[in-house]
Formats: sequence, structure tokens, C-alpha cells
Amino acid sequence: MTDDRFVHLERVGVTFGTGKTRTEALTPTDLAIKRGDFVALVGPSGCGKSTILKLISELLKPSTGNIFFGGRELGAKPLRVGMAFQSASLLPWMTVRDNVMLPLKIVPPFKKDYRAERHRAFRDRADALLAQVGLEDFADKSPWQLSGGMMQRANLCRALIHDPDLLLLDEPFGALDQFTREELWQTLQDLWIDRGSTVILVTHDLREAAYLANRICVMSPRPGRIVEDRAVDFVRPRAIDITFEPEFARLVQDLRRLIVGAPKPPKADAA
Amino acid sequence: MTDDRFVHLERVGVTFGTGKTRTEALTPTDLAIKRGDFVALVGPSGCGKSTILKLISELLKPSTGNIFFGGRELGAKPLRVGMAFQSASLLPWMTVRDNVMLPLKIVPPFKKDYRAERHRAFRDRADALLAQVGLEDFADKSPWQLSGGMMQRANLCRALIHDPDLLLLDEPFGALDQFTREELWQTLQDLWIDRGSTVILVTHDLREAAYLANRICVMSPRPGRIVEDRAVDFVRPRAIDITFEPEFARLVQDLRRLIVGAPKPPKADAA
Amino acid sequence: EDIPIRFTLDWKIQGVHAWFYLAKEKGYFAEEGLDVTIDQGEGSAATVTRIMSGAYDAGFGDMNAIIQNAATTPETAPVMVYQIYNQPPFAVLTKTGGPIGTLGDLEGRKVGAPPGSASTKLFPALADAAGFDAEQVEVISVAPNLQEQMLIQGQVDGSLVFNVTSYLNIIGLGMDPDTDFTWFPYGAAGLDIYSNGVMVSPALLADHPEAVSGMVKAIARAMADVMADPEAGVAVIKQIEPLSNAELELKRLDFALTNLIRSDESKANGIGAVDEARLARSIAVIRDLYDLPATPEPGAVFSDAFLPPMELRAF
Amino acid sequence: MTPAMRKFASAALIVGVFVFWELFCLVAGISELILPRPTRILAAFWEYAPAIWPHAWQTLYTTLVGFVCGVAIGLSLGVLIGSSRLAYDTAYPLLVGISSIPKVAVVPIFVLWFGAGTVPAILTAMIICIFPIVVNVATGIATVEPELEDVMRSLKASKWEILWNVGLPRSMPYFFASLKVAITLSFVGSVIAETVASNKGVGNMMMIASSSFNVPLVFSGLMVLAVMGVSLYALFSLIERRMAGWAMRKSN
Amino acid sequence: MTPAMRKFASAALIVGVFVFWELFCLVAGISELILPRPTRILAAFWEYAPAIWPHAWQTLYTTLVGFVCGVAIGLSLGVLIGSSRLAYDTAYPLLVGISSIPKVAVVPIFVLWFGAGTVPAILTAMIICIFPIVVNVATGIATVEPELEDVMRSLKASKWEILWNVGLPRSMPYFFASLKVAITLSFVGSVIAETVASNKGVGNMMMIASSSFNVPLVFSGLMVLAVMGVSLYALFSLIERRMAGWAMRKSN
Ligand SMILES: Nc1ncnc2c1ncn2[C@@H]1O[C@H](COP(=O)(O)OP(=O)(O)OP(=O)(O)O)[C@@H](O)[C@H]1O
Ligand SMILES: Nc1ncnc2c1ncn2[C@@H]1O[C@H](COP(=O)(O)OP(=O)(O)OP(=O)(O)O)[C@@H](O)[C@H]1O
Ligand SMILES: Cc1ncc(C[n+]2csc(CCO)c2C)c(N)n1
Ligand SMILES: [Mg+2]
Ligand SMILES: [Mg+2]
Repeated sequence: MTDDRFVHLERVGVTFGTGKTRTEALTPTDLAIKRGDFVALVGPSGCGKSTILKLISELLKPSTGNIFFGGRELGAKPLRVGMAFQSASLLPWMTVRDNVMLPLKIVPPFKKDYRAERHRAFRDRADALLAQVGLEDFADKSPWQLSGGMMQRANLCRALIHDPDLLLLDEPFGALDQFTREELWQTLQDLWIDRGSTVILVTHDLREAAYLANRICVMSPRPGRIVEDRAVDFVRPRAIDITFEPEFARLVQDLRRLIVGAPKPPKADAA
Repeated sequence: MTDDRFVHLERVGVTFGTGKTRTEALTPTDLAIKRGDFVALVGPSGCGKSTILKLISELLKPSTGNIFFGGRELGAKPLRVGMAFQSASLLPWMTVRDNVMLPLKIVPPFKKDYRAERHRAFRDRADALLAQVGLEDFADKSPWQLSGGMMQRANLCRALIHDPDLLLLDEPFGALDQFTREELWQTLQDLWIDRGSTVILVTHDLREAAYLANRICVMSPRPGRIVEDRAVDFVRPRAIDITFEPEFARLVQDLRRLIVGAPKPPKADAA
Repeated sequence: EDIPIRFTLDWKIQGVHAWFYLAKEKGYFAEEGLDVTIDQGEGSAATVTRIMSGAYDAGFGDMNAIIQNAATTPETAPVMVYQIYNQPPFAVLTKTGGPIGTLGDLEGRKVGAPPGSASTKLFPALADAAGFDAEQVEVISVAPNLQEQMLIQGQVDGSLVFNVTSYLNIIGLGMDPDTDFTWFPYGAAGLDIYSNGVMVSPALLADHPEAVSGMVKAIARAMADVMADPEAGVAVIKQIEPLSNAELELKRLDFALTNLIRSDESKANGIGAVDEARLARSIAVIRDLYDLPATPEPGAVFSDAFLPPMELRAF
Repeated sequence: MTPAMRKFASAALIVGVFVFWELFCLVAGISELILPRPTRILAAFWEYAPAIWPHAWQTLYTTLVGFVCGVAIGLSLGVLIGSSRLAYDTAYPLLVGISSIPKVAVVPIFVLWFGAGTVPAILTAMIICIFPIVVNVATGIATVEPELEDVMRSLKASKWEILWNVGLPRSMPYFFASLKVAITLSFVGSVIAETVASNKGVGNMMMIASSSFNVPLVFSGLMVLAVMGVSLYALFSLIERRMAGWAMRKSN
Repeated sequence: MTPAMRKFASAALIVGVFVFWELFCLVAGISELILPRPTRILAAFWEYAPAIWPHAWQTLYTTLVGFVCGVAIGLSLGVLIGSSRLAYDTAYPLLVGISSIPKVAVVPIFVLWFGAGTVPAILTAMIICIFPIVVNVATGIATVEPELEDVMRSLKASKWEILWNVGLPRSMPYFFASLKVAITLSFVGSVIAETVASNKGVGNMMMIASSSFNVPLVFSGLMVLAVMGVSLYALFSLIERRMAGWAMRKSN
């Protein structure tokens, strides 16, 4: 509200290692994200998408350039970040529910009530989220007792439970089937409309990006930078039906062309 | 060649745990796969797809039912299995190349030459595979220095390097962008046509299943069983172009309907 | 208000400590206005160290260790006030019929010796006195509890022992200490030095001389009791430590009384006293043995000022 | 193998060891003074049991007090060394140096400072068991996968919260492993201290027994130590199964 | 902090400990008999150096031989216990029991069987260092993630191949951790054996020095032990960085 640029990467580059083992993960890149925006980040594997998310969640320091968090005034409470990691990274010594409740234990203002509420309100909150992603029967299981897609869903719950101001999702639906995926798209959209948090979504599914995002940033191959920044302005709330609309298909085809390269035209007789 | 049913699951069911912690992962299921077939397994998250692959690779014992390997006569050499795990499971103490070369160290007949060839022919073999998936620069890196998609590609290389008779792929392209994915589809198809190995592919991408497989098995939600078994008989080799053909689109729509449920018809004005 | 005294023994509780415990049990210490706590020890030389460090006020330990420390750090060295063992317990133990006929035969042979023990430390002095070359003897460090067994096994040809310990060890091993073994007492070779007795810290001596007198008196009374009735003394030991072997400890006590405590000299001077000339000879031996920087006065290492009257020390 | 069969087999094997010992001593004619047979040791234990108890309690008490302090110190030091490179470079060599020193050499110093008795035994039991705990906790914390810590760091967790929620749980299996070593060392420590400077305790008892050539009683003392060690091991195993069971899911 | 600065800081801190010790002794007026100052210890070392060397070599030799044997046995036993539930249930209690027994009580038996000298020292150094290695290797192997083993099992690898390619590499960080404990214990073991029966070695030297109240020389012996322990620790650290560095990627 105070700054148009909620998150602002200014010529930010990342290199790992030195000398012979040097890998450039991200060439100096600019990216500004408005508060409340829903940005999708797409690009070839290894181009630096996860790296950008790690930069924004301050897990990684940029090698060059600066990152500004405009929404964070001096003395204001720090940005509340929810991150769904690409590899689910659930803690194996906790049940699924405790994993999901972890942010409530750490992040203010929930933190101070954690001891009192972990068996009551917070537990219900976690269970409600788990039910929304279809894991109601698995709250008391250990992470390694879940299937790949189930872990990813639990991971998503963990990113959402503490009402984050900034939601960073690294391929949150990658291991899910079409049905579950589309259900969660809607869940996520509702949530975003409801709470107005800022979302950055990394995905390989162009339909997903087009359906969910307000803005799609396309990255070039490694070492990546943003080569295309496309606004998506279907009205909200979007129904799954819009994915069948020609305008939507056109957008997806456009994006596909940008990533896969020269489009293969559909055969004449199929047109 | 000796038996039509290269792999045969007979009323195979899997349950984890007992009493209150009991989870039925797979309801008794039949599945017979011919030698040289290319089967895709699709179904909702948690329905037991990975479980089936683990059963076939003998990582898991069925709770009920039997598994037969018709191709394995008494005294014949055991089935050579290549498996790409859903979680990449690269060994962190080895370089990417050594991870990829691991099967050559273990599986006969490569095993006996491993010491002699690991710095020569086998190394070249691994490097060639890595180059095919675009990881030529990362052979000497550690697994954790790769991006999610890169790990998955290395994982795929490890499944392929020892010319397996039976290739079990658990969402091998899930973390890849469209471009890389389609390239690898073609690579995999070429390989399959070349070597004639039997492939079972778990995937959530229906286009992927339709493009690659001869046969698509659709599973019901957890606890899963196979509810639909569909032959796919586009001619081989299939070009990426066929994915734009209406017949292909119809197949994918059909599958989608099976999984997502009642299809949402495209809006009238878009038809 | 009783004066507290921390008292350390030379070793684990044994029959030869009967009088200390008896004095405590019968209240002799209390009668003197003392509150004595008795702790078991780790060696008669360590008694000296323990007292010098201030951890203990008094103890049962080795005179020769006092002499050695009195030469280097006279201000903290303890003072012997009651010389209980009149005769030295040090001896070379060999197998009867073995290769050692005389002490001189030790040259070129192996002897087992506990490094901390006074018998080991005095061995060069023994060699001088007996006229053989200690350099020619191979000394192997062994723990005290292994000395007899290694000798029997033939791992060593002789052992430097305390006769009071070794004699009973051999009985414990089921052999006859007098016929199966030959003893070469250091005293017989002319090394007539003193050994264990009751010593006190210089601080206690300065601050509470009356407490020292009282303590020695209580011990002397208890010794008289024990000499009159050794079984009663051992009974106290058995009561303090039920695991000790009363029969064995009684033998040990008898042996010490006969061979170490009762002697012509102690008969004449009373238990606890020393012969000034003999002490001076001892001091000279220790000085030469260690190349000490000074020769302590006999009065600096022993004081007869706290000895109780003769009737308490006669036998 | 069913759990019941396994329990039986392992009990049988353990009993077998003692039977072998008994037979070996009988056949080889080993002298009682060198290595008594288990039956003789048991007989001695039975005979002297009332006199052994106070010693055993004393040793158990000093060992446990020392052990608990040692675990507390070891855990803290381990966390420090595992989280800070500077502490790793500084404290590790110091600790290795200190641990290479036989504790027997140090006990007399404790006696000179604190007098003979309980304090040196507790101190020795404490310092002897710190190092193995430090090493394992430090290694556990230093080898935490950064991905797991990232989960916490993305939530802006404090170092302390990361430690509490990730570092410590991750190193639990190795912490419990080190407890097994530490408790045995603690027993060794307190017994050594008792042999040097105490009027009580199993160490003292063994010295007295050995000076009266009661070798079966000495070995009874050793047996008491072994049994106490194994009992505490069993206790830790129970706690371990609750707190670090997640790491052993293979056997589940 | 740069690596150079860190090296310097840790060296400074270690030196600081000794400076503190020196000053503490001076200020508190600690008697030489209780705790000599480092400078006095160094002076004693300097004075007696030629006489110390043969003892130091002897101890280093027996320790290393015992240690190497102990590591071999510990590794094998650890693998066994980590892979077999039956071995876990049987061998663990036995090992815990044996380890709770102070080695001082066992050395006399070795001396009577094998004679005084090198063999008991090597044996003691060996048996004392087995347990920590067993515990960590067993824990390392028992906590291998089944997913990693599945990679091998899908290739129909033998148990031995799984062990060699997954179990052992996975437990390397903890194996090296246990080596740090084991080497210090080995030194303690051989020195203890030397104090019981020998005519050479640091343990023997310290006994002789302490019997002549040469406390600075006793501490020189302790220093020699500490320095040898730290040197071997440094050596293992080098090997560790090569063989278990992958687990410490945080610090990279
Ligand atoms: N810890 C690391 N050390 C070295 N290199 C790294 C590290 N992490 C990432 N990289 C490199 O940085 C580059 C970008 O990685 P990143 O994870 O951001 O890719 P990505 O866009 O998320 O790819 P994917 O879609 O495959 O997940 C890759 O080339 C990778 O090898
Ligand atoms: N080790 C285990 N212990 C207990 N339950 C398990 C275990 N492994 C899998 N399951 C359960 O078995 C069911 C099937 O799992 P599986 O991994 O086969 O699913 P999947 O079809 O591969 O799903 P996804 O597409 O999400 O990977 C799930 O409900 C899961 O919770
Ligand atoms: C290093 C050393 N070893 C053994 C003893 C034991 N000891 C010395 S005199 C003696 C006879 C009885 O008092 C006994 C048993 C000791 N004091 N110092
Ligand atoms: Mg990524
Ligand atoms: Mg799966």
C-alpha cells in the first residue's frame, strides 16, 4: 500500500561456487512485484526459478544486485512469507499435522498462542486445510507414509496455514493429477481473492499459469533472466471453463511458443 | 517371448500398517503386461501408482495376491530393471556422473567390467546420456547442486544406463518444462523403439501418456484399482505433431473425463 | 566444639588400620575433642601429597616421602608424630629354588616393582647397601596386585614388595610364604629406614597442637586395645566394611604387629618414637638417593612432642 | 522371524556366552584367581549381596549425577560446536586433547581439591562422558540437510528455533547413540575415581576384595557394573524408540 | 569471517586457554604438586625430552596398532548390529555390559595371560575403542533412508553391495565422529595398560614421575598424550573432509 513495488529485485544475479566449479544460476535480472499481485514464473528447467524464490524468501543472498521489500517499512513487522518448496521438505520426525502447524509455532502473532492452541484452534485450522487438499485421513501419519503427491499437498498446506503476506509456490501441483490439480487451482484462487496476499507461482504447466496468474514472467534458459512479461486479465473469479475458451488457448499457445520455440502448426486437416 | 505376460499381477493388494494405522494402498488388482509393451499408468494422487511400480521392482511384497514374471524362466538371468523414482533419490555422496553409473557397478554383465571401464567406456556412456538430457556441464557436480528438474533428468539417466529389460518410470518428467519434456518424450520413444524394452510409465500428463504409450491404464482413487485399460495405436515413430491431431485430442479428452469426472463442455461460442 | 580432622589412610581399609577405626568407634577421638573423618587412601606416598595440598590434616603414610618433600618444600611438608611401623616392610621376594640365591644374583634379571611404592624407590639404595649394581637389574613396572602372580608365572625373577601385603597375598594364593618363597628384607641388608606412621600437616601443628596430642593419644589407646585383643580390632574393620575378610585381616594385623611394630627398639622407646641416629641415617640415605638439595633436620620430619606417656606406648 | 522368536534367540545367545565362559574355564582349567567362572561369580554375589548393595547404590548415584551433568554440558557444547565454525575449530582440539588424558591421572588432583569421596567420583563420571556426546551432537547438527533448515529460515525463525525444531530432532538418533557410550564411560569414570579415592562404591569394593584375594567378589563387582550399564541402556532404548524412532523406519 | 581470520581466532583462543591456566595458577598460588603451570610443564618437557621420546613412541605404537584393530572390529560389528535385528538385540547388551567395566580391572588378566609389555597395551587400546565405533556405525546403518536403499534394491544389488554403496557412505560422517572418540579412548587404554605392567610407555613414565613427586613431568606426559591425540584428530579431519564432506554442505 505504501510502495507500489512490494518486492523489487534490482539487477540481481546469483553465482554458485568459484573458479572451475562456478555456476551462474541467474544473470542480473530485474523484477518488481506489486502488493497483492499474482505472478507466475515459467521457464526451462534449471533457469533459476527456484533461485528467484529463494532470493525473495531471503534463503539466498544475491551475488550481485539488491532486493528491496517495499512493503516493509522501517520498524514494521517483517514480511510474513509462506513457501512451498519444490522438494516437499517435510520434517520426518513430525506427523503431517505437526508439519503443517509448524509455521504457527514460529510466526507471530500465532507463535504466542501456540502452546495454548496447538491442541485446539490451531489443530482445527490445520485439519481444515488438510481436508481441503484431501488429506484428512493422513494428519496423524508420518511424511514418509504419504505418496509423492500427498507430500506436495501437505507442503502446500504448510505454506498457507499462517496467512502469509507473500506466498511463494515452487511447482506446488507438479506431482498431482489433473483432477486434484484443478480443484486446488480453485482453492488457491479463492484464497487469493479472499486474503489479497501476494503470490509468486513457479510452474511448468502453462494452463496453470494462465488460469491462476495476473502476470506471467517467462524466463530464458540457464543462466536465466526474464524475457517476457505478460499480463493476464481474465475476469475473476475464473472458472475452470475459461481454460476451454479460445482466448485462453491462444495465450497458452503463445506462451508455449515462447518456451518450446518455433510452434509446429497444427496439420491442415485438423484445423 | 516365451510368455505373453512378461509381468503379471494377480489379485495383488497392498496394505500398510495394522489396526488403527492401517492404510489400504492398493485394492486387489490384476494387471498383465506383454514383453516389449509401453504402458502408461494414470490416476489420482495417492491411488497406488508408485506402489504398483514398487511391487513390480520387488521393493515391496504384496499383502495379498501374486506377482509373476513370465519372462524369467527358471535359472535364467534375473530381470534387469531400470527404475526412475518419483523423488529423484540421488546418492548425495556421489557426483551426478557416479550416480548415473551406479547401475553399471551393480548389474551384470556390466558389473564385471566396472573397475576397468569406469574411467573409460562407462564414463563415456554416462556422459553421452547426460548430454542427451542437457546435463553435460553438471556431470561432476553433486546432486544437491542441481535444480529440481535437473535431478529428475539425472534420475532418468540412471534408470536407462544399463539397458534395462523393464523400465519403470515414476513421473520422470513431472518437474520439467514443456520444451525439455517434449524433447525427452522423443528421446524415450526412440530408445524404446530401438531396444524393445518393456516400459511402465506413471504420469499425470495425459498428453504424455497418449503420446508415449501403447496402452493406458487408468486407476480409481485410493485405494486404487485399474478401472480403464485403453489401447493407443497411433503409428510409430510418433512425431510431436500428432499431439495436435483431433484424434489425439479426443483421446486426451476421454482420459480427462475419466479422471476429472463429468466433462465441462466448451462454451457454445467457442466450439 | 570438636576440632574437625580429615585423616587419610595409606590404602584401602585393612586389618592394620584397626586402631584408627577403633579410636573413632570407641569415642577416643571424641574424648579428645576431635571430630575425625577417616578416608581410604591411594598409597603411603600419596598421603604426604594429600596433606601437603591441604585436602587432609593428618594421615597414615610414609616417612621417606616426608623426608623427600621436607628437602624441597619444607614449609608444607607434613611432620611425623607417631611412627607406627618401626621396622621397614620393604623386601625383595623371590621363589625358593629360583635363580636368585643372593641379592647380587638380581643383576641381569627382571624384577617387578610398583612404580609408586617406597620399596621400588628405595631399590637403588638397597643395591648400594647390598653391594650390587641396580643398573644391571631390569625393573618392570607392575601393579601391586600382580606382583606375586607374575613372580610365580616366571615373568619376573623377583618382586619388590611390602612384606605385610605380600605375605598375606601369598597365603591368599594358596601357597606357603615361608617355604615356597625367599624374602630379602631391606632392613637385613642394612637399609634400616622407617616407613609408615601418623603424620600431620604443619598447619594443624601450628594451629591446634593440643589436637595433635589428643589424636595421637587416642590412636595409642586404640593400639593398646587392639594389641590386647586383635579380634576386637578386626571386628571393627569388619563392621565398617563387611566385605573384608576377617580371618585374613587378622593374620595381616598379627604379621604387622610381630614384624613391623614390635621390635627391640620400640620395646625400649615405646611405640611411635624413633631413634634419632637411625632417623639421621635414613635421611642421609634418602638425600643421596634423590640428590636432594638440602638435608632436612630429623626434628623437621619427626616430632616427639606429641607422643603420649610411655605407659600408653609400651607393650 | 517373529519378535517373540527374536527375543528368545537373543536371550539364548546371551546366555550362551555365559555358558561358553563357564565351560571354557572348566575345560581350560583357568584359575579362579585369574578368571572365575560365572557360577562362582554368582555365588559370590549371592553370598555378599547385602554388603554389595550400599556400594552399588553409591556408584549408581555418583554415576547418574555425573552423567546427567555430563549430558547437559555435552549437549550444550555439541550444539555450540555443531553450529559455530569458530567453536568447532577451537573447542574440538581442546576436547580431543583433554579426552586423550587418562582420567586416572586426573582423579588424584580432584582429591587434592575436593577430598576423597563423592565429589571426585561425580566429577570424573561427568567429564569422561562429555566428549562422546559432544561429538555426536555436533556431527548431527553440522550434517543437517540445509533444505530442512530452509523450511525454518523461510519462516524467519531464530537460530534457537531452528536448533530446537530441526537441529536437535535431526541429531536425536546420534544423541541416543552417544548416550550408550556415555553411560558406560560414566560408570568407568566413577569406578576409577572410587578405586583411587573413596570409602564406598563398587570401585572401592573391588579394591578391598582384590586385596583379600576374593577374585569372585571382584568379578561380582564387575557384573554389578555391567548389569547397571545394561539396565540404563535398556531405559534409554525405550526413550529412544519414542524420540528417535522416526529415523529407524526400516525396521518398522 | 574469512577462513584465515577464523584460523587465527581459534588459535588465539586455544593459546588463551593456556595463558589463563598460567595466570590462574600464578594468581591463586596453586601448588606445583596440584596443578603445575604450563610454562613449568614445558620446561619439564624440555628438560626430559630425550628420556620422554622412547616412552612416547612406545605409547604411540601400541595405541595405533590397537586402534587400527579396534576400528576394523568395530566397523564389522557395527555393520552387523546395524543390519541385523538379532545382532542388535544380542550384541548390544553384551557390548554395553563389557564397556561398563573399567579396563583397569581387565588389564591384569591380560598381563597374566600374555605377559607384561606390548600385548596387553595393544589389547586394551583395541577393546576400549571398539564400542563407540560400533554404536555410531550401527546407528548410521540403521538410520539409512529406505529410499536410498531402494535405489540399490531395484537393481537387485546384494546385501553387501547395498552396504558398500549406501550403508557405509551414509554412515561415514558418524563413523568419523566415532573415530574422534575412539582414538582418545585408545590412548587412555594403552596408557592404563602401561601403568599396570610395563617397562616403557607414557603411562609407565608418569607413574615413575609421580612417585618422585615430579608433577611437572607427570603433566608433560599428559601433554604428550594430548598432543598425540590432537595430531591424530587433525589427520582424521583431513580424511573426513574428503570422505564425509558431502554431509557438511552447509559450511561449504
Ligand atoms: N546449491 C547450489 N550449488 C550450486 N549450484 C546450484 C545450487 N542450487 C542451484 N544451483 C544451480 O542454479 C541453477 C538454477 O537452479 P534453480 O533451482 O533455480 O532452477 P529452476 O529454475 O528452479 O529449475 P527447475 O525447474 O529444474 O527446478 C541450476 O543450474 C543449478 O545447477
Ligand atoms: N511406507 C508407507 N507406509 C504407509 N502408507 C504408505 C506407504 N507408502 C505409501 N503409502 C500409502 O499408499 C497409498 C498409495 O501410495 P502411492 O505412493 O502408491 O501413491 P501414488 O499413486 O504414487 O500417488 P502420487 O501420484 O501422489 O505419487 C497412499 O495412500 C499412501 O499414503
Ligand atoms: C604405591 C603403594 N602401593 C601399595 C601400597 C599399599 N601399602 C603400603 S604399606 C602397606 C602395608 C599396610 O599398611 C600397604 C598395603 C601403598 N601404600 N602404596
Ligand atoms: Mg526449481
Ligand atoms: Mg507416486
